[in-house]
Amino acid sequence: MNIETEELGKAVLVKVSGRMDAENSHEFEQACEQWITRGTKHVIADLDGLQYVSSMGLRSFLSVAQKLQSDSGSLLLCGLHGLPRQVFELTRLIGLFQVFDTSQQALATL
Amino acid sequence: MNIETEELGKAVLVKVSGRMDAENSHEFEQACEQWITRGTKHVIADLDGLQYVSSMGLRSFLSVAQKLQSDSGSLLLCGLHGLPRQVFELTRLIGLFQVFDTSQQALATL
Amino acid sequence: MDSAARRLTLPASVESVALFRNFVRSGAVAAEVPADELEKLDLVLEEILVNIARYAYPAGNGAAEVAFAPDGPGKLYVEISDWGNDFNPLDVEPPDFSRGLAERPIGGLGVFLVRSLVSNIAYRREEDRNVLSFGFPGPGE
Amino acid sequence: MDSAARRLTLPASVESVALFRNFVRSGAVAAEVPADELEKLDLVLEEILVNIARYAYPAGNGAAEVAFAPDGPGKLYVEISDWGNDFNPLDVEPPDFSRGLAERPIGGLGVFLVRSLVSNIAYRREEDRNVLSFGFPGPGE
Ligand SMILES: Nc1ncnc2c1ncn2[C@@H]1O[C@H](COP(=O)(O)OP(=O)(O)O)[C@@H](O)[C@H]1O
Ligand SMILES: Nc1ncnc2c1ncn2[C@@H]1O[C@H](COP(=O)(O)OP(=O)(O)O)[C@@H](O)[C@H]1O
Repeated sequence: MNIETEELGKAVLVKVSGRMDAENSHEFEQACEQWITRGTKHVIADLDGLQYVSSMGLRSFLSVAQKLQSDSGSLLLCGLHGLPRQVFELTRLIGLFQVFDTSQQALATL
Repeated sequence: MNIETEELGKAVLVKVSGRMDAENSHEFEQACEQWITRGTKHVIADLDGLQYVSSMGLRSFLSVAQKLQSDSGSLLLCGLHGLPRQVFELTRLIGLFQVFDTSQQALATL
Repeated sequence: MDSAARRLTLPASVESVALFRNFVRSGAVAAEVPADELEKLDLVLEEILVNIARYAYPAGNGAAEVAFAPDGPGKLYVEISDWGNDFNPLDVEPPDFSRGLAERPIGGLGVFLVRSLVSNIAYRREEDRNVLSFGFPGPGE
Repeated sequence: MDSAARRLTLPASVESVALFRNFVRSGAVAAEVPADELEKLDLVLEEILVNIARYAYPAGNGAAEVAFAPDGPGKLYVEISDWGNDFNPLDVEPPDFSRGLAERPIGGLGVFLVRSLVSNIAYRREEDRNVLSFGFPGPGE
């Protein structure tokens, strides 16, 4: 898994690519938490490069989203496709997140 | 395993390199048998590049040597070192073959 | 399973998951499981094996075992065993989809994902061993 | 063997030998067996596993299993099993070194090589299984 982050004004963009599994999903959580402690309200996770996510990865998305929401913020998803989209659909997590095609579309709603 | 052959007048030089194991030692036997059926009396096996030989390889050396000897020929070895030498020593096959440092030395005895 | 089965036993740890995945993947390729199903198979194995690593052995070290055999064209039969706590994953309740984000429990999705992606899943207790068996790919969505 | 053991079961065939070798090699590297001993370990595994493939199952298909565990610094404990004919390789007579080239039998060197390269080799029959165990590296030449 590779993680790149970028400040976009109202939100932080976190690009996640590769495979997110039991061995590395805590890295995504840690990256987001660093921004949250610095006051970031909204995180846009760009999952266009994400090939694979297991339930340990879903835990991380849920946990980050709950933390942001409890401080009136949000986790927005974009670029979700392939197996990761299927996993979000099967577990009905897809209905709990705002999901966009692109990060621009996500940013425009803030 | 890789096998290269070369005619040297009184003998055929067969250079064997890599790993000679249960899956490929028949290739050495076949290569030698082709020369034997064409009338070759002496084969010099250059084992300088040989890293590994198992008992299936030893079977092939014995079988080729016996065929050559039964027609007044011989199998001469050179370049034997490392694990293959240890294997020839442990099994005392070393005493059944003429063993030389180089193919020139082997050829000079014919 | 018959004598065509392959079987690998390793310590029940998250670090072993990748070795198990490679092992079964080689069998799936040999059985001509469609290439675009292989990541789903990885997912199923990860979910089950991570659970064994996390929950089966409260005292720490124990083993997990994965066995597989071809099961008709493009199909694999898989059995995953551990020697830990008596546990039938088919007894786990499905997630409560009615809850909103704030109330949604963080866990409880792994077994559900496995059940969604395989066919003929079955559990049996065999002496001191939990054995979970299934066919792959699943019935399709 | 304790729960730190790794175990791989594959069809008893010459094609499986390379997979078994890689499996044990990874354990030997982890156990810090000296690098210059690894090819000797390959040789021991090949000799035993090729014999199982050739002789243990006259009817054809059967399985072989290799298990290992670390056994002190730089050492590995290995067990190799099959479910074929009842056979104790330690009963095999050593080769007759007195014969010349023409009379020397073509075979009969594999078991002898194994015994020369390992330590504490032991055989046991366990129900329907032949189990050969040994330590590696051997005592040194
Ligand atoms: N092998 C196992 N042994 C004992 N308990 C288990 C095992 N696998 C799962 N469980 C229990 O079942 C629950 C649901 O598992 P799962 O759906 O994978 O979600 P998660 O592990 O994320 O909570 C776990 O929280 C755990 O209590
Ligand atoms: N696993 C086995 N089951 C039955 N017989 C065996 C087995 N392994 C070896 N043997 C017998 O022992 C003999 C000696 O084996 P070995 O020393 O490896 O030499 P080779 O296989 O080259 O003859 C074999 O010829 C075979 O008759």
